[in-house]
Amino acid sequence: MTLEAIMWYYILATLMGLGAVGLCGMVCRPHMIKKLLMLTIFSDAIELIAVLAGYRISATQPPVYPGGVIQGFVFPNPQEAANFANSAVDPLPQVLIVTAIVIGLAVLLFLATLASQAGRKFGTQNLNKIEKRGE
Amino acid sequence: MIHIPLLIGSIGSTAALIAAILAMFEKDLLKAIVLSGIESIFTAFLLVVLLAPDLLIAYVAVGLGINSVILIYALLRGERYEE
Amino acid sequence: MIDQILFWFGVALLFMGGVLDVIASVGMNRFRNFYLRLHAATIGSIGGGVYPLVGVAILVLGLDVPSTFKYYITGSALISALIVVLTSPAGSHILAKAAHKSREVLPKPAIVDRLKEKEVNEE
Amino acid sequence: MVSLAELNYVLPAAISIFTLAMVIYTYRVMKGPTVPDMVLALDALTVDLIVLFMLITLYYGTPYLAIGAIPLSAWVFILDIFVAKYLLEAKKK
Repeated sequence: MTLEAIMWYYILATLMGLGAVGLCGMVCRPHMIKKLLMLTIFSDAIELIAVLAGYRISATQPPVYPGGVIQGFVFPNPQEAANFANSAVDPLPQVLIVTAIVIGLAVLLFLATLASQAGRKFGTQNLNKIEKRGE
Repeated sequence: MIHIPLLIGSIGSTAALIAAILAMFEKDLLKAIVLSGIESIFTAFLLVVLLAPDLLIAYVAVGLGINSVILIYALLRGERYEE
Repeated sequence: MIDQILFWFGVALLFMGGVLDVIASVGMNRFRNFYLRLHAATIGSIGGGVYPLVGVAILVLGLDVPSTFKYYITGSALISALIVVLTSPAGSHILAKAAHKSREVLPKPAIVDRLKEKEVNEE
Repeated sequence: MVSLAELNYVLPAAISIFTLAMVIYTYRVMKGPTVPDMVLALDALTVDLIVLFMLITLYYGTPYLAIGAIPLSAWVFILDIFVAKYLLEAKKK
């Protein structure tokens, strides 16, 4: 196993640990804001794992074709297109993750509004104290 | 010749993991929000290293600025310390 | 000839920024108080951020690359440097004022504190 | 004209210097006794990140990665303003 492969698996292992920390903190911490914080960390870890799955060590450019608007609109011939596809990373996971970031923002905004209203009504945002208050 | 992006990528992911663990065991919520800021910064760093520029623009606008602001604004209604 | 001068001038500016950045980060760990660390933060953001950005903007002008690449990098580096110069002092000042006014950080070895006396007199 | 291959002697040293500074700043953010210390070190960390964007762009030799530097430099000091607002509001209550 080469050195690059070892470092690639090390990054994958630390990102999985990041997701595990996010999930654990989301379940077993009582404060509402701490739960929301761990939710953002968990979604970050999932995005990074998906982007890492599409990375190649031999790649040298992002999946944007360098013709287009800047250098005049030219269509590539098949040889140039094949060269570009060999030297770019995989674009499919990145396209999937762009929607996940925006939807994560909407979910966080809704849950933060609920937490703010709970704090205004009960005077605290700790779930253990709210449970004791109802008895 | 070692591959430089994977080297600095492994340093960044290690720092993000340590920051997340510290943020989980922190009792002061304002400190925990600032500690999750480190995690966001190293996530943006990893997105640059892994060659995803369009994803980077969306993440910088959303994850680095607006998430912390929303959480601080929601924390104003409640209490700062967690028992 | 002019390309060599531009390239090596940019490299010198880049490495001067790197050395200033390491000095600022060590100073951030060595100072004892929050109000002393403001000094290190100023060096870290102006000396360690703006000088290397201007250095990269000058360095690219001497390279043998297509002109779209060259002016793209130069423009984005100069705009980033301008924004950092404008917003960094404002952020440091508002943070220092809030930390003093809310009694979050007390200036520990202080002989006289005129700002606190002024607030007490107004109330 | 200076060729692009001549940067290979310069860039690894510059990238390693700035990464070392980032790691030392990270130690202060994790340790810092009060909240304003941590926010102050976080700002310097973000300014370092902008420089590293430019260096990684030069390393790969593609212009599209540099576009993230401008929104990042505009969003650096948003956390200062809201932490200051939180400290002043929490004192008033």
